[in-house]
Amino acid sequence: MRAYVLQVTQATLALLLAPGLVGLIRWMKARLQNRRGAPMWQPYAELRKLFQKEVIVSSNASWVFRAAPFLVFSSTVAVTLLVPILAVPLPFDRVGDLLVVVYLLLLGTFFLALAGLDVGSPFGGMGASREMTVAALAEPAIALAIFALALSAGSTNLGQIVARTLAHPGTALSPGHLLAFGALFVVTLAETGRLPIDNPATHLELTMIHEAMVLEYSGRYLALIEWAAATKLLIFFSLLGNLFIPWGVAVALTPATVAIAVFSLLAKFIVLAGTVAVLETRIAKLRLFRVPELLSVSFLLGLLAVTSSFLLR
Amino acid sequence: MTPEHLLLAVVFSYGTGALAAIVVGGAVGRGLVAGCALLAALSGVMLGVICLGAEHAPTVSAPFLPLTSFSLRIDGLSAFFLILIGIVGAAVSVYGFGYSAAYEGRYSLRLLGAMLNILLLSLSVQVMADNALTFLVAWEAMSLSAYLMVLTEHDRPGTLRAAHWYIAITHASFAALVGMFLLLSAGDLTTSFSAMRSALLTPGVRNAAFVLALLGFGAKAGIVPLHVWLPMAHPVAPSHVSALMSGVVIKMGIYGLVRVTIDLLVGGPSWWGGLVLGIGTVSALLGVLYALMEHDLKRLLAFHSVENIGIIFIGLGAGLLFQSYGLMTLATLSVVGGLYHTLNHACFKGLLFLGAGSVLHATGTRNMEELGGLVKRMPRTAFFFLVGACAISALPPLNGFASEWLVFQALLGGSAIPQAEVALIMPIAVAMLALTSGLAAACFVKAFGITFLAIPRTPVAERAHESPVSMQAGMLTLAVACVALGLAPFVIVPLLESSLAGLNGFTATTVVFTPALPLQVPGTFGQMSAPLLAVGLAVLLTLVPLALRILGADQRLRVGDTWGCGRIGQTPRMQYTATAFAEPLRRIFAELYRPTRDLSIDFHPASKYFVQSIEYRSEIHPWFERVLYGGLVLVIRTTARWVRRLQGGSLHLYLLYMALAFLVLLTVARWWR
Amino acid sequence: MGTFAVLLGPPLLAALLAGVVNPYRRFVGWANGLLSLLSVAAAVTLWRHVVAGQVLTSGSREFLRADALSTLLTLCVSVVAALAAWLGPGMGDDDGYDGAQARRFRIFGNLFAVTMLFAVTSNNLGFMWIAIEATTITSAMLIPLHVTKASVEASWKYILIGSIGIALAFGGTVLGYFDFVNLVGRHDEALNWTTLMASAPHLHPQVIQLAFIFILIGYGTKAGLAPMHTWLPDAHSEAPAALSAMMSGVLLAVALYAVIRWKIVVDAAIGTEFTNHLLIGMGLLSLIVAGFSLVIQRNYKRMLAYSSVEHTGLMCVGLALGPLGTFASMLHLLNHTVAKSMMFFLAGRVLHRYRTTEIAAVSGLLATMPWTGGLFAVGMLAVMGLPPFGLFMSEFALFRAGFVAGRPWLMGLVLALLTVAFVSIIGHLNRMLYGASAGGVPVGERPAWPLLPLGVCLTTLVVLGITLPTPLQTLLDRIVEVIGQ
Amino acid sequence: MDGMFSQLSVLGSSLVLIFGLILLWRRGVTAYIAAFRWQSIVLALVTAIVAYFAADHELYWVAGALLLLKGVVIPGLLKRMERRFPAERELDPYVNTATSLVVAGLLVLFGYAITRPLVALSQLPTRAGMPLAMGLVLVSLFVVISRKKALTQVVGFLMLENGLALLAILGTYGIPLIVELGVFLDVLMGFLVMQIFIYQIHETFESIDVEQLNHLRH
Repeated sequence: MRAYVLQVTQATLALLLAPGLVGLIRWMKARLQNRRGAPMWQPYAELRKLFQKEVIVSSNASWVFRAAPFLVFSSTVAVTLLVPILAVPLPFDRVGDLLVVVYLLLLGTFFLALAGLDVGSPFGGMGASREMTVAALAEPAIALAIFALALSAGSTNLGQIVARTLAHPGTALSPGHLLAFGALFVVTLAETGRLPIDNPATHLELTMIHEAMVLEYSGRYLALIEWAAATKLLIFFSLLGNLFIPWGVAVALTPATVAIAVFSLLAKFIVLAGTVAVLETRIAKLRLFRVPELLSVSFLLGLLAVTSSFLLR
Repeated sequence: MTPEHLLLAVVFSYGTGALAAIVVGGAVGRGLVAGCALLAALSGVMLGVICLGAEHAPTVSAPFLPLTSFSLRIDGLSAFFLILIGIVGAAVSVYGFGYSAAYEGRYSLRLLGAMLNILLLSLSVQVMADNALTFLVAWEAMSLSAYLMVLTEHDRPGTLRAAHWYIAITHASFAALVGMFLLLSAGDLTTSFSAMRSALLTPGVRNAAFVLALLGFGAKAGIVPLHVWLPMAHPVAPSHVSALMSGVVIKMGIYGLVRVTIDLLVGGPSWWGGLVLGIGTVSALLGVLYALMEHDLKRLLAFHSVENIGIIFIGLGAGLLFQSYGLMTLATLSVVGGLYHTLNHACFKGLLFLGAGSVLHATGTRNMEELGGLVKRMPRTAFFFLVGACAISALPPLNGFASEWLVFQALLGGSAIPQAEVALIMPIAVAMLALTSGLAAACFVKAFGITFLAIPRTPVAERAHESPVSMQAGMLTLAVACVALGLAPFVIVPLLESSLAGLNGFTATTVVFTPALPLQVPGTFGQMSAPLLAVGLAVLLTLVPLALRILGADQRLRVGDTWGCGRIGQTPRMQYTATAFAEPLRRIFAELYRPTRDLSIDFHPASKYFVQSIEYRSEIHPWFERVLYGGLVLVIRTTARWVRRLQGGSLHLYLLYMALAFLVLLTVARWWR
Repeated sequence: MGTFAVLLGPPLLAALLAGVVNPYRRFVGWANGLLSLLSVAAAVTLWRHVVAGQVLTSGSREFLRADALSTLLTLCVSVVAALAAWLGPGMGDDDGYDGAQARRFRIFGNLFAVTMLFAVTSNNLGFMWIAIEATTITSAMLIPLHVTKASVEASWKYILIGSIGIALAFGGTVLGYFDFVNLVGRHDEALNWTTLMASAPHLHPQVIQLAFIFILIGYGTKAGLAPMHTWLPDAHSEAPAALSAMMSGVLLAVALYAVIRWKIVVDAAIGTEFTNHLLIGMGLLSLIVAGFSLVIQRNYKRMLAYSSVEHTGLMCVGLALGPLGTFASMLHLLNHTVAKSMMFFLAGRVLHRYRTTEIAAVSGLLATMPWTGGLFAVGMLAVMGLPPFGLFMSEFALFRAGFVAGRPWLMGLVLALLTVAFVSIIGHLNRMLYGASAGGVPVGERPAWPLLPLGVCLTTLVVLGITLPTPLQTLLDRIVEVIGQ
Repeated sequence: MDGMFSQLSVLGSSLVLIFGLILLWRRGVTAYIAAFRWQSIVLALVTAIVAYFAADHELYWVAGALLLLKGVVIPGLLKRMERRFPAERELDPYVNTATSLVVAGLLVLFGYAITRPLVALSQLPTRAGMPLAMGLVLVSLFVVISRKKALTQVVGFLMLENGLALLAILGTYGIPLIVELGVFLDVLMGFLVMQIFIYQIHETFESIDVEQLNHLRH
């Protein structure tokens, strides 16, 4: 019974931390660019404001436009129930593995793209087309990263992967794991719409992909979508953190280990957020037709990960 | 109800359906056709369900065919395919009742109705055939009835050419099958399957038989080099026929391949599995890539059939590969994954074609660039099409995801293969499969988005109306089937598994099913519970709006204009089109597509700087179609032109041929011995 | 002796009647039709006798003899002759032929039938040759029924190539007789097939091989085997439909019968290897030439002619594949006769309505003449060897025999050639059946009753496709015994 | 005795062959008809010789019929036809005279090679003439192929018949009488039909040049 409670707390914790994580990245980028930047909890304020605002829906839109925010949000929350953020042997672990996680996120993107098309504006169409292209090209890289992890762990089940890496610390430093980490990191940038692929901070139609799809949303719908995007970022960070550097993830469900797990989680988030912030200040956005080259780099990393784990088996 | 009674019921009601179609015309005729077909399809499903688990496979034989005799045997594999035919057949016949009403005056409804019943009958007989002659007769009857139905709208441009390509490639595959079966029967005159199973064949003959089977069944299934007829024939056929063809008829290629390679040839060397896996991967990728570029709704769906057949071939290929290495658990898993995807594809592809059919029925056009905004005018068809689109893009709660997940697990199991260089195929196949499913999702966002959402682009789309009830009923059955199959893999997989148990080498209990809901694949990799996932999503979908209401989020909602950078009017031309949607991918995969571009600008007579009109045309012709088929046709036509010159008209030439033949044979006879 | 009289008598009588009644009147046609039924009845009685195991002979010196092989051929000839009698010129009122032409058809058509019947029942190989030469003469008279540039050209080519071929066949008969004379000495029954068979094992190999070459080239010309097939497309595209039906349906079969008679003798003398190689070579050549000539074809009657060359080639290949192959090729002979004669009659009706043999000019056939068009389409599917019909069964039996006889590559090649032919024919068929019906072509089936016998032909094809009736099975087994001797 | 018989028969058959070769050498149709007439007469003579030496009375009937049919009737009809189409000379056949003579020579040699087993097998004194008969068959086949005029082709065909009849007589002292009569009847009927067609060709094409008969193609 305690496991189920922990599962739910883990999900609520993820939801609560997500906007903060985005705020943290923005704050760090501001500091790096010698700006004071908005405080870390700024996203929370934005969400609260949006939930109070009235929703304006385009006359062209159909029920798909209205249903999309709820679908995106609930699929992302479902993923937080599956991913090992704090502890490992959780009851919902049997419900879905890494493949289910990837495809649930694809479900969210699918409906978001449809909503973008539904309003009939060129921005929505452009955003949907580019988002689906990037999502499609990212798929092989994720698949290979999963294959590499599954090879060393013997299963695609998240819990088993974390447990196996904890049991055999040597595999964490094996070239397979490192290359898979690299591949998954590039994919994270692509999936969550971070800089080299998509610029989260702009509304310029040339550079925005994720923003273009949600241009028409307002009020509580926009809040839900922003929150879901933030949670998606958190999910990818926790995947990067816990699957590849699993130390700190609670194995026994005692208050002490859970506390350690929370602190190690926060530490990993800060490190990852820092790297992303530095990365986003250093490099400029890639032209859309250069993005496949970046994704083929990550595909190559994945392939090397798999071959190396094959040869070393 | 013993199997024999059910079998009689199936054959009898299809027969009466065909007869009724010819005898009775008009609405009553259509009603009878649909009724009989529905009754027969349902009894087919019951027959399948009964025989799926049965220990002994019931056999029926009748002294019909002259040379060998007409014998049927319903083992597990046939039972599974009977169910598949029944489900899609039922939906299509109900849908057909409403859809063919539009053909009343223009085309011969009698032929269409009769051929529909004969097609379904030959499909059912085909999967139960127990000797080569029955199989071949049913195969050709199936191809012929499908061909005649493709020809219903014969006055439209392109129908004759498409039908000709269809029957040409189908007959070539038929010739390959005749050769294969005779190679397999190796002298046994009854050509019965049981004799083939025990026949001792040299490896050379087995390989030849396998290659012929791959060619014959592959051409019918529509794998890449032989798929050319599929995007031509399916769009021109009436929609319920293309649903049946895409859903069931191309699956006969899958059934045949499984029956021959796994049952009759009892597995083979590992290059068999490798070849099938390779072909599957290439078909999946090329299928979806060419589907992306289509803006004819039914051609897009036809290319997707090629993609999904590729995925099924990946499952079968992995199964064969594992069988050759003796890893029976993985072999069963992958073949079960392939067959499960066959059933799923039959359902959601059938649903999508029926949806496209009602769009065609309502607007009269298949071109996505002329549609749009249909979700408000045809809400139920739109919903069904959306269910189909989510299923084919393998989104979690639906059936596409369940079978694709199984195929992924099978491929991930590839690491168990001892030889490293062979095991390396698996990750590449995984990557290609993932890319395919990603592109499929993109393609169906385009298909659903451009066709159904936003503003209607032409007055025709403006005046669209919801399709009649019978068509919706057809779509509803298949949609329910998709959702049910998606939610209950833990029921479907053991049934599939027992259908394979009959084939030697496949043990019965490899995929363990704990009473708990999750689908477990012990000893290998994954665990997933589709029902729990669906329940979770449903709970969240109700909880979130409730929470918003309770926590006092603002509930007001106002309808306004779409943001157009300050412009006042919102014209349909400002929307994204299908070609525009696919433009990024066309540019990325330009080397494959090699799009031809021609731009014609006629300038204003006054000066070079003013333009009267610009016409931009860009076409994509699959290059291998030009190379492979263009080459073949060229070779045949040049030989034909050369042979034609023999009959040149001059009597002296004719006499010269005769004299030369005479002299040559005289020398041969004189110095023969 | 009675059955032979009833077999050969009626056509002679009909020819005499047509000759006597100078201004042609329609009762001659009806009489001819009824008389032809008599010879069909005689053929059936022969069949019953053979099934019961007796071989009927006539006269003291076994002048006429009807064993299983001859009975099958008599059956085919009498049935097609009956069809030609009922559906030929001079029955309806406006079937495009005036009185004189109808009278000429009735005279020479019946003579043509008699000579063919005489050829297949005569025991004496010399008389067989005379009869087949007579068939050439009588059928040549009928080709230019409508005197046009094309029909004159076709008839001249037919008579010249045919006569030269037949002369060579006479050379073969002489050489066979020479071989026999050197062995046994001269006496009158020397050329009887039974006596020849009795002394066949001791015949001189070199001479009998030479004789068989003469026979194969000679009778091969009449059978339309490549490269001597060149007269066939011209003759069929110009001859009246009834004559083309008789020629394509049965004359080719009768010539093949003659080749088989001599093949049995040669096989008894030097074993089957020599003749099999020759037959496979000629058969394959016919398949190749006919298959590729069908690809670019603009005339539907020539298309049917080339299809006959193709099927004759297939029968030749079948004959060389051992007893199973012979069984299949004889069944194929029967199926092909029924199917091809039906097709030519239908082609005749289409020509009569559309006035042109160009495939491109005939469009919307299903719209203008639904029943003829339907029968034409289904018949064409039967000729191409699709399942529900008999031709598929015989072709499948043939392929099975090929694989059993250990010649998979040959069967593969034959399958490929048949597919090329199928694909081209179905293309031409589509162009004729569908599309807008040509302007000015009256719709409807004016003389509808001829469709009845053609429908009967189609049902026989379907029956032969579904089951093999036991009397036919025993007849074919007896033939395999005769040929396998 | 046999010596005289075989020498006479060989002389006769070589004469028959020589008349055949005239077709290749001369141009006018009248020459062809004369050659055919004399060839038939010599053939009848050879038959009579064989009948005399083999003391076979039936052969006398055959010789008489041969003389009547091929010596008198058919040449007469040919003459009548030739008068109807006077302008028809064999101007430029496909193969000029020199090459056709060389080809004829080669064909006769080929005939010799082919009939060697026949000669070896046969015990009859007349066996030496058989290669010449086979040579005539091949040469007349060549004539039919290389000449353009329909009339010449008919004469070539008749010579082919003569060659085969000669072969039958030399090889087997003639085939049984009934069959022989049937053969004569067929040859006559065949010739009559050809005659009718030649008149028809002349009517529709205004000339009996076979080269223009090439409308039916493919």
